[in-house]
Amino acid sequence: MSHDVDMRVRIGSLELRNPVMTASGTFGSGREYADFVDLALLGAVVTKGVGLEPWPGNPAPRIAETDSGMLNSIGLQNPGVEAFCAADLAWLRTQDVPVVVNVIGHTVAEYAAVAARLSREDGVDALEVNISCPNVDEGGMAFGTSCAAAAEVTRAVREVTTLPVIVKLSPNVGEIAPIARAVTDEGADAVSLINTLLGMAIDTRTFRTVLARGVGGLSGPAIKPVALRMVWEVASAVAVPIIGMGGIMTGEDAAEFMLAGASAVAVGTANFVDPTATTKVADGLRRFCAERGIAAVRELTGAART
Amino acid sequence: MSHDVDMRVRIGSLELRNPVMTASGTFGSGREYADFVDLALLGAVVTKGVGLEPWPGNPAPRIAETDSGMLNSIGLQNPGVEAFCAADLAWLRTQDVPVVVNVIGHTVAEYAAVAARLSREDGVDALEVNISCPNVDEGGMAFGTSCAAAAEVTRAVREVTTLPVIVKLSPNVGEIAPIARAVTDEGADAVSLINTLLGMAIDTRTFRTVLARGVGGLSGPAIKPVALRMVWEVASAVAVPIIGMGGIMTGEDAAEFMLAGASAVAVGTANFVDPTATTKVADGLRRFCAERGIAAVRELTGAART
Amino acid sequence: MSCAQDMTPRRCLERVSLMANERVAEGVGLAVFAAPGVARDIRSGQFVHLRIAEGASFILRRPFSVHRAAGDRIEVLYQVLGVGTRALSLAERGAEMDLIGPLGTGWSIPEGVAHALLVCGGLGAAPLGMLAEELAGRGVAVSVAQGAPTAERLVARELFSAAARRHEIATDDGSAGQRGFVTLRSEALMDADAPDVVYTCGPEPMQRIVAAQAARRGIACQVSLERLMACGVGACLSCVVSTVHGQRRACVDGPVFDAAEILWDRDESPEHEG
Amino acid sequence: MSCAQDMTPRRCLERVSLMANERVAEGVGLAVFAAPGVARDIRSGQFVHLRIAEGASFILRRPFSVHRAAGDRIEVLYQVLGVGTRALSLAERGAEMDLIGPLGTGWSIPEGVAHALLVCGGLGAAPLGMLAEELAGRGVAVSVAQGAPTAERLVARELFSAAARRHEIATDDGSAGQRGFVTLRSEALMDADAPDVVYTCGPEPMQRIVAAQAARRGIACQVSLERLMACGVGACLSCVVSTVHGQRRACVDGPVFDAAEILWDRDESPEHEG
Ligand SMILES: Cc1cc2nc3c(=O)[nH]c(=O)nc-3n(C[C@H](O)[C@H](O)[C@H](O)COP(=O)(O)OP(=O)(O)OC[C@H]3O[C@@H](n4cnc5c(N)ncnc54)[C@H](O)[C@@H]3O)c2cc1C
Ligand SMILES: Cc1cc2nc3c(=O)[nH]c(=O)nc-3n(C[C@H](O)[C@H](O)[C@H](O)COP(=O)(O)OP(=O)(O)OC[C@H]3O[C@@H](n4cnc5c(N)ncnc54)[C@H](O)[C@@H]3O)c2cc1C
Ligand SMILES: Cc1cc2nc3c(=O)[nH]c(=O)nc-3n(C[C@H](O)[C@H](O)[C@H](O)COP(=O)(O)O)c2cc1C
Ligand SMILES: Cc1cc2nc3c(=O)[nH]c(=O)nc-3n(C[C@H](O)[C@H](O)[C@H](O)COP(=O)(O)O)c2cc1C
Ligand code: FES
Ligand code: FES
Repeated sequence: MSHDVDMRVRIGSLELRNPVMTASGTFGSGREYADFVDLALLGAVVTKGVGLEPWPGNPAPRIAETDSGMLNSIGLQNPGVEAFCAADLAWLRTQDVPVVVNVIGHTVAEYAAVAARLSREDGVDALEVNISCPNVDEGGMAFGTSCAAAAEVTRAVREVTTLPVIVKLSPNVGEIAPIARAVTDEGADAVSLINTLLGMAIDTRTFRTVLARGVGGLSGPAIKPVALRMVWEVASAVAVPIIGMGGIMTGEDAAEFMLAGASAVAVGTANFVDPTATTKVADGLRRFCAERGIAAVRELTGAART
Repeated sequence: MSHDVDMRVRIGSLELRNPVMTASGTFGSGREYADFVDLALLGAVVTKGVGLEPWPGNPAPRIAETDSGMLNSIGLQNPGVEAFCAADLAWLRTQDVPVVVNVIGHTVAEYAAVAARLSREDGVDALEVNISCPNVDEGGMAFGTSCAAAAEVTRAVREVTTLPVIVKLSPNVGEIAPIARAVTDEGADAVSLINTLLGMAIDTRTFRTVLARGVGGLSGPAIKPVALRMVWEVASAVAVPIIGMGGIMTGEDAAEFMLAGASAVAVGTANFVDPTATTKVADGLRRFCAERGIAAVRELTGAART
Repeated sequence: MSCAQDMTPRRCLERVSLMANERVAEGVGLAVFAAPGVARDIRSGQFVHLRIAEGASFILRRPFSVHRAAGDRIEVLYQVLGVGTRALSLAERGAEMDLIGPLGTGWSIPEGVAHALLVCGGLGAAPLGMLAEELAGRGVAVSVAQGAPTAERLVARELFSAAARRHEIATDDGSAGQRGFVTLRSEALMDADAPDVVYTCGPEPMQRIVAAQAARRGIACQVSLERLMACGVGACLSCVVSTVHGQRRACVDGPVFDAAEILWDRDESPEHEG
Repeated sequence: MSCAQDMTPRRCLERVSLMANERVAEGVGLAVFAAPGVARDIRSGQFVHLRIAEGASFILRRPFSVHRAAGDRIEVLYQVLGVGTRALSLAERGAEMDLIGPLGTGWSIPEGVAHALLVCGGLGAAPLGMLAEELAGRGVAVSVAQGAPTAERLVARELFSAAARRHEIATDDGSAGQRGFVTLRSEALMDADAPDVVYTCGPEPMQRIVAAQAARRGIACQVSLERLMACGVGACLSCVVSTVHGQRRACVDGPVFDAAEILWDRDESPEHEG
């Protein structure tokens, strides 16, 4: 890179080396991709969702491929916060990268309990409160589709932690801006969006839904236009930083999200397509800026106009 | 076709030769595609949206391509109901195909006025009330995202016409089933879904939105999983027939929608990809049934299970 | 091919195969298709709507002018810009694609034209190829003013040189012909030749200047405009052009318009670079 | 290739090129890739996660067992099923793709094995190719029971015949070997040969029967299970297999499992036809 681009960005009190994070649930705890990616080159690793007790997840089949996208209904399978701290977090602490833990709960109290537990650990740099998983019946998306519930979860987490709190929003709503306002009013330091769009696929050989659970979450390039629109809407509604995601495959895609209003981005489904996607996106974003003489990547944030 | 498949389906009092209709706004008034498609082979032609007075539509650029989809912000450009009757409808009357007119309005009174006017014309077989266009500031989607407004428009149209009334629903809602119930409670004979998902694209060369209006409606294969899920949800919520659409490219796609609960389907963006898409979908659907020994296509409706 | 032959040129969906595909200038390819239906019916200035790839993540067709037609073949001159034209540039002899055509209005040649001026910028040369040959074949005196950024990006030089009595070139860097904009040459040729009609294609700002030059001299002028197109057949209203008659569709009411009808600068044309 | 060599087999992302690709049975192709990194490190029963096409509307990689590895080449035996394998079947010599590998556990060969039975149904033959050669090379007596719907769909016959002392075939229609299911042959061979270990791959119901046959006789049995896979590296939890130890991931904890650990019928395997 001939031009030197300042790639640092801030998400609340958290300073990131560059704006490219991993999207929760698509990168394990980082270890699974360590053969392919030097984690020190990432803005942050965002872990899969972590609950108070182990969650079994949904029956298989859990994924389906769709045009320019995929459906998943993993259902937040995780070993619970204790096992997470003992194994994943212990490993992540040895890595030179900020760690954001994605927090899930069946109840408001569970969200708070996980947040409190994690706040006592070293090596957690921020919490991402997942109120938007479409793949579980209780917990998850139900909290993210009403302003009151979203506010309540945020408040409960805010009360038990001094870590930066990022609230991850659901796109399965009529209007996303009011939800974003509701959680920032309760002290969320940032919002991340979008989680997956509820979708389904039917196997025309068997006349059954491809996913055992019926419906699942749509991710990948197919949803990028919806994600960009929501980032754009939220950017004009709240003052906190936005972490944008949904179909990011390249540095240009990341630039689109930043132009729409995001301060940082996350790469999800693209990891499955190319295990080195995160660092390619970061490189591409740096090149994007360098080629245009943009000195600091943060200048992109919100620069788009109609 | 070796096996004979009964392809007829009913949408309220309307009997269609087969379940394959055109999606409003993607097939003009049918005339534009007459070089490519024998309209007599279609279930119905659904016209573009028709308002009381001429609508100018939105500034250009009005479309953008996205992965496995496209955005449009045409903005319901139309010459008004009088010009429509004099030109498009007069031509359509000479064709051997049922005609469904897509009705739009800036106000409830305008919807009713267009519906009343069309009900006095020969050659209109049903009305599709479009309360779901994301591309206009007043009129359109605003009516389709609240149960009360959706009900009000339906009631007003229902009062002035004895034609079958199909209400076209917006996917840009948190839950679509309540809206479907609201319009069927007011006497809608059928619902059609989905209209386009609100999305956007940013030109990374110019830092401007690709669409002059900023946001637009996402259509094409990218949205099929979302459309199928909504058809599935609505099918378990209302008893009236459903016309399913969103990314249908092949007969198999059409079968997926019927399995999810649709009684008929509409082909939209696929017309742009292949001007003969409608008849190919109808042929494919017939073949799908024949190969499986399904005697009547209507047996597919709602046959999927998890 | 689902093309009926019961009446004068109907549009058809035609399966075509690539007979040749080569680079002819910097970033420009020439694709030759066996397309008997379209080759028979096409008129100069019309275009085809090409489906470059099936199963790709981009789904829309791409509109291309027919540069020349001979026998059962048509030639398309294309600039490699994005995902579609890149895929086209990689397609090999024998590749099968399909297209819709002939589409659009085409150039009109008024009765009794004795002298015509063709003004093209960059790939604007594409739709003017057939026209130049057709005019020359009818004995019309043809002048061509052609512009490009550099000599390496000039296309169809031989065609124009053969068909035209005068062929003047301008390049931004002076690497061929005059240094500067082609509108310098078009203005000079309007004065020198007093053409009966001016045909122009190229970047919209250039076309607008040429139209104004012609208007000032009372010369009829036809322009060929590009718009983003979905259907190509008049159904989707994505390709509108603002005219004195209201919104017209570039795909069926154009792409060739009478310059006097255009309300310039109301729309953004796809080449805009902000 | 982003493959580090500082430690024993790490997974790498490797750019590969197609050296040969031909139909070897009805609906089955054999693709040979130049893939030096994976070819060096792969063990029998492991797989690669192949990106068949870029720019296509399908985006996920496809998992394929490595059928054989020799020098810098690997062979993949694939059945043409859907959009991905169809694209693979159309790829020509010289085509470039990329893959991740070596992935998964691979077969394990217990110490002191004297006699091994391999039971394969259909494309279940794919991951057993390398194993058969490896066992034979180590002087283990190999028996193979191989099933397919018809003779035209039998694959790797020569490989198995060369490596095995006994190679018995069953086809549904009797067009080769015994008429009927391969599980008739596997049962007979277990009794005749008293193998120390059974390795099986094929449709899950078949594997389950083979596992039960082995269990009844107290013979160790390894199965290779297919699951829909997104990441292939253990991160996404899409490929879970229900086992006595809980949910295990087929991509990293498998695809080869000890048959005794599997809770059969808890999951739907991708071949299911309802
Ligand atoms: C009537 C007409 C005739 C044309 N004739 C020619 C020709 O002879 N030679 C030639 O090189 N080009 C021609 N063009 C422009 C050509 O269609 C575009 O360059 C091409 O579509 C770009 O596709 P892409 O996938 O490479 O670019 P992308 O930017 O990846 O395409 C994205 C989308 O934008 C559209 N698009 C991008 N640029 C243009 C443009 N300039 N005009 C219209 N749509 C655009 C594409 O069709 C596609 O829908 C013509 C356009 C029109 C409307
Ligand atoms: C560890 C492992 C090893 C395999 N080895 C081989 C092999 O050596 N030879 C071979 O022919 N096949 C093998 N398969 C199956 C092979 O991956 C699928 O046949 C292939 O992915 C089908 O892709 P498609 O695009 O043609 O089908 P599509 O049905 O269009 O694929 C749609 C999606 O479903 C997945 N999928 C479909 N069928 C299967 C399946 N049976 N197993 C897993 N995923 C599936 C695809 O990967 C894709 O994500 C293996 C599968 C696994 C898990
Ligand atoms: C397999 C899979 C698992 C996911 N698991 C989680 C999760 O545990 N928590 C969460 O907040 N989001 C989860 N997501 C959503 C992603 O983090 C991301 O919001 C979404 O996939 C959109 O980004 P993408 O299109 O880049 O994948 C998951 C997505 C996928 C595909
Ligand atoms: C260019 C374009 C114009 C449209 N115009 C209308 C319209 O006038 N009225 C309407 O109800 N829907 C309109 N739609 C929505 C379609 O009818 C359909 O609901 C949507 O595109 C999803 O189907 P598809 O994915 O098959 O295109 C339009 C869609 C497109 C792409
Ligand atoms: S491209 Fe559809 S109307 Fe012109
Ligand atoms: S495929 Fe992702 S965990 Fe196995």
